[in-house]
Amino acid sequence: MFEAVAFYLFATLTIIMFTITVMTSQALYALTAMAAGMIFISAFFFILGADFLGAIQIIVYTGAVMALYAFGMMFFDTTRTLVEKRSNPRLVVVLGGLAAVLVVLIVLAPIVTTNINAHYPIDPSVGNSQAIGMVLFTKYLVPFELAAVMLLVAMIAGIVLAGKKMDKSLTLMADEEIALMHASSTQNTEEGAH
Amino acid sequence: MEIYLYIALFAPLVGSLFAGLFGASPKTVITGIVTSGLLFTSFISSAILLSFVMSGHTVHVEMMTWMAAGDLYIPFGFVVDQVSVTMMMVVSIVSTVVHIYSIGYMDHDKGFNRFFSYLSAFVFSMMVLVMSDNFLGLFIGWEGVGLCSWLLIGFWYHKESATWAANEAFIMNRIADLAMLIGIFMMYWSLGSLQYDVVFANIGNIPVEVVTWIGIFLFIGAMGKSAQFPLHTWLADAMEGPTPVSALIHAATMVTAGVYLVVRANPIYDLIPEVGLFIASLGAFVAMFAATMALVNRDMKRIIAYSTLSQLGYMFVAAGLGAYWVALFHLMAHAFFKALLFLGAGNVMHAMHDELDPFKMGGLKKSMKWTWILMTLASVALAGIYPLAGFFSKDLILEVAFVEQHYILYTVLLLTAGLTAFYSFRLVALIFHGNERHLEHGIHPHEAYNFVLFAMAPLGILAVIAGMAFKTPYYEMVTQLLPAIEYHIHNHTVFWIMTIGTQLFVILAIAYAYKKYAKAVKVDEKVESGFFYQLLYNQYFIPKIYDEVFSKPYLKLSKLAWKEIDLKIVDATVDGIANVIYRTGEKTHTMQDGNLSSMLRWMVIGLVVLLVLAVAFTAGYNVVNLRAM
Amino acid sequence: MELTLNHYLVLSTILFAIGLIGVMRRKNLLMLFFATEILLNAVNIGFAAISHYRGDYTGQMFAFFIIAIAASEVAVGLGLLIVWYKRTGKIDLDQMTSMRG
Amino acid sequence: MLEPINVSLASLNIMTLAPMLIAIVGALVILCIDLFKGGLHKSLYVMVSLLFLLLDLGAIIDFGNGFLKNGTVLGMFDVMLIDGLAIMAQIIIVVGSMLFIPLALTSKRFHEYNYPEYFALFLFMIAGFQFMVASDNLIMIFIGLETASLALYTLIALHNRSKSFEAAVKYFTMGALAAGFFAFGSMIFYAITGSVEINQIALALAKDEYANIGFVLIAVVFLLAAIGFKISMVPFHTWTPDVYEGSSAALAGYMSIVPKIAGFVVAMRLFEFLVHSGVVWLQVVLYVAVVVTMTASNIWALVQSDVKRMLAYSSISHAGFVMAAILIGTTQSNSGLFLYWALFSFTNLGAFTMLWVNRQKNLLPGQSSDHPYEKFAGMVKTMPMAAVVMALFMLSLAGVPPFGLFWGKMYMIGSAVTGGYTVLALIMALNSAIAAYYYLKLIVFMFMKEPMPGYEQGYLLNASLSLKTIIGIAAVGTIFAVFAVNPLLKVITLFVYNSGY
Amino acid sequence: MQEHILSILIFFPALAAMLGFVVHKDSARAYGITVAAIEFFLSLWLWHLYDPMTSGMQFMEMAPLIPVFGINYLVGIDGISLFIIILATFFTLIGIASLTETRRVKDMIITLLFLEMTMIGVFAALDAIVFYVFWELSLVPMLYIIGAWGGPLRIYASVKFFLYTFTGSLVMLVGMLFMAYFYYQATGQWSFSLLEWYRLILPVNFQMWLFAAFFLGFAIKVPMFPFHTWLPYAHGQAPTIGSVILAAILLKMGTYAFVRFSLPLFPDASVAFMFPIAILAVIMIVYAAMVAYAQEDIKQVVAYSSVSHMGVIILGIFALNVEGISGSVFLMIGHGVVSGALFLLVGVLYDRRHTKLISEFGGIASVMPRYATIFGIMMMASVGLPLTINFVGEFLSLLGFYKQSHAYTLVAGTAIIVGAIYMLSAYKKVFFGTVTKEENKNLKDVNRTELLGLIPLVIVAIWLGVYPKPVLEPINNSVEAIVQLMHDKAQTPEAQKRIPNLAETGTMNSAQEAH
Repeated sequence: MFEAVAFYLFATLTIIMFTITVMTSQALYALTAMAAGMIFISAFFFILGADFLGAIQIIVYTGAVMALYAFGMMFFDTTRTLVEKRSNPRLVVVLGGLAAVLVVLIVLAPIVTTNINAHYPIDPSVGNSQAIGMVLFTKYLVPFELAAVMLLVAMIAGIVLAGKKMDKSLTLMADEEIALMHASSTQNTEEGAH
Repeated sequence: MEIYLYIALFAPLVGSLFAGLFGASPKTVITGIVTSGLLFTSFISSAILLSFVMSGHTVHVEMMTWMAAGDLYIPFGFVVDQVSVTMMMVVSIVSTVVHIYSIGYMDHDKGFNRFFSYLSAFVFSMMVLVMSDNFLGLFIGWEGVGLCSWLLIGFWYHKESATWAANEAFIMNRIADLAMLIGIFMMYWSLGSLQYDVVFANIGNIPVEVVTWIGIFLFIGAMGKSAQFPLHTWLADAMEGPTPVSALIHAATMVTAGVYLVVRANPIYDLIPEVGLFIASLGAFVAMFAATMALVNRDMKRIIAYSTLSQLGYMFVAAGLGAYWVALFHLMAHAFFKALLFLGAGNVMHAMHDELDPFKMGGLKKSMKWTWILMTLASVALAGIYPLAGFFSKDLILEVAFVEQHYILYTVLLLTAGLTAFYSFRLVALIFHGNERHLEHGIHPHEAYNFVLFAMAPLGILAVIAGMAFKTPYYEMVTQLLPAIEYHIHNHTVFWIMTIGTQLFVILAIAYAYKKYAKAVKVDEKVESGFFYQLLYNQYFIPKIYDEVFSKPYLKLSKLAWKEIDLKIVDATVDGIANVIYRTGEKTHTMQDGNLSSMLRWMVIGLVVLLVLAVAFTAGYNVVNLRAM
Repeated sequence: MELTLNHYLVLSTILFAIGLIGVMRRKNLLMLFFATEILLNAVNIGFAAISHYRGDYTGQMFAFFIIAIAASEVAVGLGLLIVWYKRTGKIDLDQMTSMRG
Repeated sequence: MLEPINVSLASLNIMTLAPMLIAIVGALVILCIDLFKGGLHKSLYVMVSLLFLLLDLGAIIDFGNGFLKNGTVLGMFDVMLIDGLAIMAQIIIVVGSMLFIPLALTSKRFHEYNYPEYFALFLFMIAGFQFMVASDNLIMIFIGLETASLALYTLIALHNRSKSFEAAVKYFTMGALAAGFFAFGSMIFYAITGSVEINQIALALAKDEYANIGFVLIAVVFLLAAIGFKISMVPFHTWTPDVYEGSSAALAGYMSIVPKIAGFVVAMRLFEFLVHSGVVWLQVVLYVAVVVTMTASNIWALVQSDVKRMLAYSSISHAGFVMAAILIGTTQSNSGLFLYWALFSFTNLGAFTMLWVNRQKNLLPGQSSDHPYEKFAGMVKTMPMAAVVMALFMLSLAGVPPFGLFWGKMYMIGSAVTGGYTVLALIMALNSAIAAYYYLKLIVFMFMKEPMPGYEQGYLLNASLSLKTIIGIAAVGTIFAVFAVNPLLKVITLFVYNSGY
Repeated sequence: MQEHILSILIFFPALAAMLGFVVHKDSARAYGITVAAIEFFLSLWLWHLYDPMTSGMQFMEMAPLIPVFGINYLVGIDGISLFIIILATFFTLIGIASLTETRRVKDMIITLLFLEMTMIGVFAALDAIVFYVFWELSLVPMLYIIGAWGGPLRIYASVKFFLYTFTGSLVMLVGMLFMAYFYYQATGQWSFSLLEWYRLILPVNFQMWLFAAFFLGFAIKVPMFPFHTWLPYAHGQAPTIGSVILAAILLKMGTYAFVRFSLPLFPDASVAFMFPIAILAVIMIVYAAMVAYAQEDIKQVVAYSSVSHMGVIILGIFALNVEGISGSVFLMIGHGVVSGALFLLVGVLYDRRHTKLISEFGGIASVMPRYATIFGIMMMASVGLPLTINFVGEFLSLLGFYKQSHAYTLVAGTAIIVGAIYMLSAYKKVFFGTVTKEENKNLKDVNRTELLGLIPLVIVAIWLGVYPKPVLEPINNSVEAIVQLMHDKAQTPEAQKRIPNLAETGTMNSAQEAH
């Protein structure tokens, strides 16, 4: 019963928050609402006994991701009210709604579950984080490592893209200009060395 | 004897090629002499062959294979038998004369060499036509003479009317040739061969309907070449060619090829007398029909052409009635006197600076005595006055009709004989008698070259004696091959009444012609504006009808086919398909409007569409499953 | 009323749809990225729920990795936005239509 | 308490990771080199990348030999799946990459090649694709896909001009949406089967006889959308032309080959068991998708005015063509897919390299894109060899025999015929005919028009020995493909057949 | 060398073309003539080596190409292909020799040599895919020739030509793959070898479909009504050499393919489709002739005349008996010679006046008598005068079809009438009459180079008209083999009736003679 109450409560909250995120024209509201929504989602994780996931959700999303977005917002100076041109808003809602309705139609049906056997069964006696770790570093070792590579890629990408070197485009410069630029830059460094 | 055969056959070809070598260069008399000489050689060879054949032999050679495919085997085979040797003689004599004549006639023409090349080529084709031992070989000659006729009618190619006439002749002949080809196809598929001997030997073994069709198709072929109604219009127009050409091709030889075909194919026509009767009736009709047109025409050459047409009708009557030897005999006799007539006309034309209207001539007998004599001779022969050639051949046809008890045909032919006499002497009278009307036009005529007249002399002699002298030996020879039926009216009284009656009738017609035209020419406005006169003068309006009914609509239809059907339907469909595809691209590629939002929307739309399909399918699936339960 | 997996799936679907609407609706790229986060979060709920109801850790694994992916995407996405912004001074995607057709 | 898990090292088959690890190590080495000494010439990185790719290829070929002996190998707790498909896809990926990487050695300088990170990211991307194809675990596939995609977005953006940013942002955003689709689809599959491994999913579905058909279809829809995005199926293709146009021609060529083969392999793994399971819906939907993809993109390609965009649409069409293999789902068609793609990669890379060679830095007044058709007008007069080679690639793309792609087309159409899809075969054939038009258009411009003023100097502006070498390789591969088809086909069929496809 | 003569014939021109890139452009024509002459003599040597009495394939060569899929490089010739190959080498030689005022002559010669390879390849191929390869490849040089050297609409014309034929042949490719699949089903092995396919007896309904698929490819190439509309454009826009090769050789690919593929593979379908195709052929003959009559451009007249003549060829092929098929194969050669020559002739005029409009001419015969003569001879050959090359073919084709249907043949036979109408009227308008245009008064007659190209054609046109045996006999023998094969394979009673059994007819004939 408690579960149900909690589910409906958080479900409502999440939906409201995300709707605000999607519909508001205030970027700040959107950001805040999304952060709230993320936190409410972690509540589901806790309800469902995925403690580790809940923690990660709060740390990664509400911590890291939201911080990044907040930083981005400041950078882009979008705190003020946004003017977004709306083209065909009805189509958007219809499509979204239709997608929801259609999937819900199917998803409402009970799932025939005779043949499902858990590959990595949850053992209530073991703590969630420990169990997760166990699975993560055996079965999902490779994906885990690959995820690390992915994060590395993302990092490099972020650094490279946001770096100063991107400010001048060699692609658009004629060869002579590049040569000139190089000459001056080497001069600068030489001067610096002096 | 084979060597003579080859000489007779190929001498003209050699001449043609020789002359052709000089085709583009200015006049060189040598070409005329050489070709004439070669033709004379050919004539000599033919004569030797004639004597050989007269002794009861035939020559049959197979030079080489021409076509062989499947079961079809067609060689270049030549046969000299009683029929072909007759034709060879006629052809070689007339052509030799015409060649020599032409040296004079074409004296001032730029295309002198070309002319002799064509003319000799014609003789070669004609020789192939008559000497071939199979139907397809005959067809070679058949088409070959058509080609030469085209070349020679259109010889003065800068004249619009000449080239038009040439094309008309060729195309009309082609229509008939198609029928002939069909006949040949039928023959091949029912008999397996096209060799005369095989075909004639087996023709009796196949169903009579097939034989009938073969006969009909072959005859349609003959109709084209021999200008029978309704394919006759080209012959008169063909007079645009040089006069020697008219003499050789359009009087003596080529146009008689149709008759030759029927004579040659006599075993076929013997089996189908109904078709023969049709041929005869058509022949009689044409004889009359052409003669009427000749009555009022004002073009010297056309008059003679119509007379040729008329005489061809006679020949067909004979051939159709089974009197093949008679047809062939008339063919021969007619060749001589008609060629002579044309050559005479040529002399007149030359003298009159190519004036053709006899009403603008007159009294030429003074200045052109020999021509006058020769032409009168030829006309008398044509009219069938005893003892000239025409009497023996043409009156024989009347007798045939009578004996075969086709009295209507007989009557028609008899009337026609009168008409023939009338228009022939109308011409002679207008040209040679009466006032010298041409003086009004400032023309001073002169007689042709002596050697020209000399060349014509043999024809003149033949026109006189051919009937009398040759009839018996000819009959004896030719009936070895052709059905030997003697046409005698057994009742002497009837015979004499008929003969004398005919003669009188003809003489009366001549006299009337002289009376009407020999002195002064009165143009009777009333008659000339009359319906019949106009009808005849306009050749029964047939050329006009053809033009309106066939030529013009064909051109219109062709333009329609091209501009409307080909371009606007067939091609437009193809381009249309391509355009539809391209337009679709142009119209729809804007869905890629470069806006990220719409790109994302497209993705979602895709998703939703798939979802709709999925849900629909699931629903359907469940319904089916529930029903099954 | 017992909660079932279907409840969670429906929730997940609804959130996903909200995300979809956001993706389609937003012209501001930054806020569009918010919507993509919603999509992934919606799926995460589903995975956690399935994991719970099936008693299987795999779902949580998936969710875990999805979080990692989301984080990486943010990094790259923001990097791209920054260069774009630096070059044009805008992050409105309606301005981004130089290629079309 | 949890039991300690005993895992023997041997059972892990760590070697299954070798190719990817080589690539990753290569990337790290490049980063390290840069760390020690910056500002080194790009040729160094090109060669280092090439070396590691060679090693990578060696490892894969070694797997290939092993596969022929021992069959499919599983490793790392069955996450890694080295079957014939994986091996062949990896070969195509690596060879394609090896052909691509020398294209960095242009005579003009472009922004991206100034970054050592560019090459590192490139190798990471390859590793990502390799992981993606060498697994049937959806998690693994997803992460591999994202690794590769994130790197790819960056590579595009590094070209550093506004069009490339636009391209990258578009690609990224749509990619994020597609990622959402992928996740959702996986979730549904997980919900009904309790597994995220494709073979397990297949087993589970078969066991309960597709009782949750609705769920299956939803999952398929989402996954189809996600993978359809990757292999640019209409209407998930919209990124393709823009991204190709925005990125450098070389990268565009690369994108038309390598990411797609990865996508195809995943699609084969995911959809073929469903096609064979007798779910009519999927057959119909795939059929329609294939036909629409082929036809629509062809039609759009007709009206393009830029050659690169045209080639973008054409590669969509080729992808649609190849998707047919998955629909047909016979050994022959799957072999055909690989054959086609192997031949296609040579030709298409050659074509894009020709564009790359033609790249000028500054657009002329009135020029709105890098490679308008007009640029190629009268090329035969100014650069006959280049024109002939370009024409060669176009003819090959159009499927004119005996050039490379014809054999692929023929085999694909043949497999359609054999698989009982005669109408599909006809549609494929007719689409080739439509496609011929736009390839021909370029030939018409090159061979039958007069050169446009201003463009004359543009040809071969960017050429260098290595670019010419690549073009040469591509041209030779295209012309003499006929001699390669038999061995290729033999091997491919063997691999495909032994992988159970 | 004799064993590989076909491969040498096929690839020698291509190799020479490659080397031709190096040759300086001033010497390119001499180089081209040399190569083409060598090739021509090689083909004559091939004829010399050919055993006319054997009906089967000769000089067969095999090399594995894609054996896994049953594709092999398999070439060989019989009497049907031999002469078309010689024709191809002949026309390439003449074509190159007649290139006098062409821009970028080197490119043209290289293109022509490549084209020569593809042409010979098509006629020598005995493997369906190899056939297809050459078939498609031949489009490319032709595309270039029309597109680069053509008239104002050249691009439209060339692209139309390419796409139209390409589309058709792709459908044909599907058919071929189907055929191979049948073979695979029947034998468990893949094969595209024609000779292997010949041994298959297909169910009749499949024959129908496959026949239709092949038909589309072939019909567009021929081109048969209503797929012919690319032809006038292609001819109208192509340079002289392009039209010559197109008319003389490329069109023959379609009809050749009918004989090589459609008939022996699908005898029952051939019989079933005989009358529909005959209707198309008759329409082609009459309709194209009418359209030709309405043309204002002399080249278009010749172009449409090609369509008309191709109709006769088609009719002959679908006569399904030895006479008809032999005739149509012979007519392929005849039409090649004649239409090639006519296009060359039109080119001569075009070179001088740079117009092809009939109304621009008139009275040319008096200015250019030699030209007029040669044109006249070729025109007469075109209208099928006996003792010219076309007559033999036309006669046999029509004769053959007469066996199948009297009425169709009668209508088709109007070819000789309508053909004469458009040809003679065009000739009259161009050559006859008086010279009205000032520009025409000083036209030069054909020069020696042009004569060099034209005289051999005149000689061939007459020689083969008078003595077709050396060509007709090998054709006949090979056709007999095909007809017998068809008869043996025929399943439906209709087909058994329509296709003669040669083993029996021999006895029938002798029986007839015994009567």
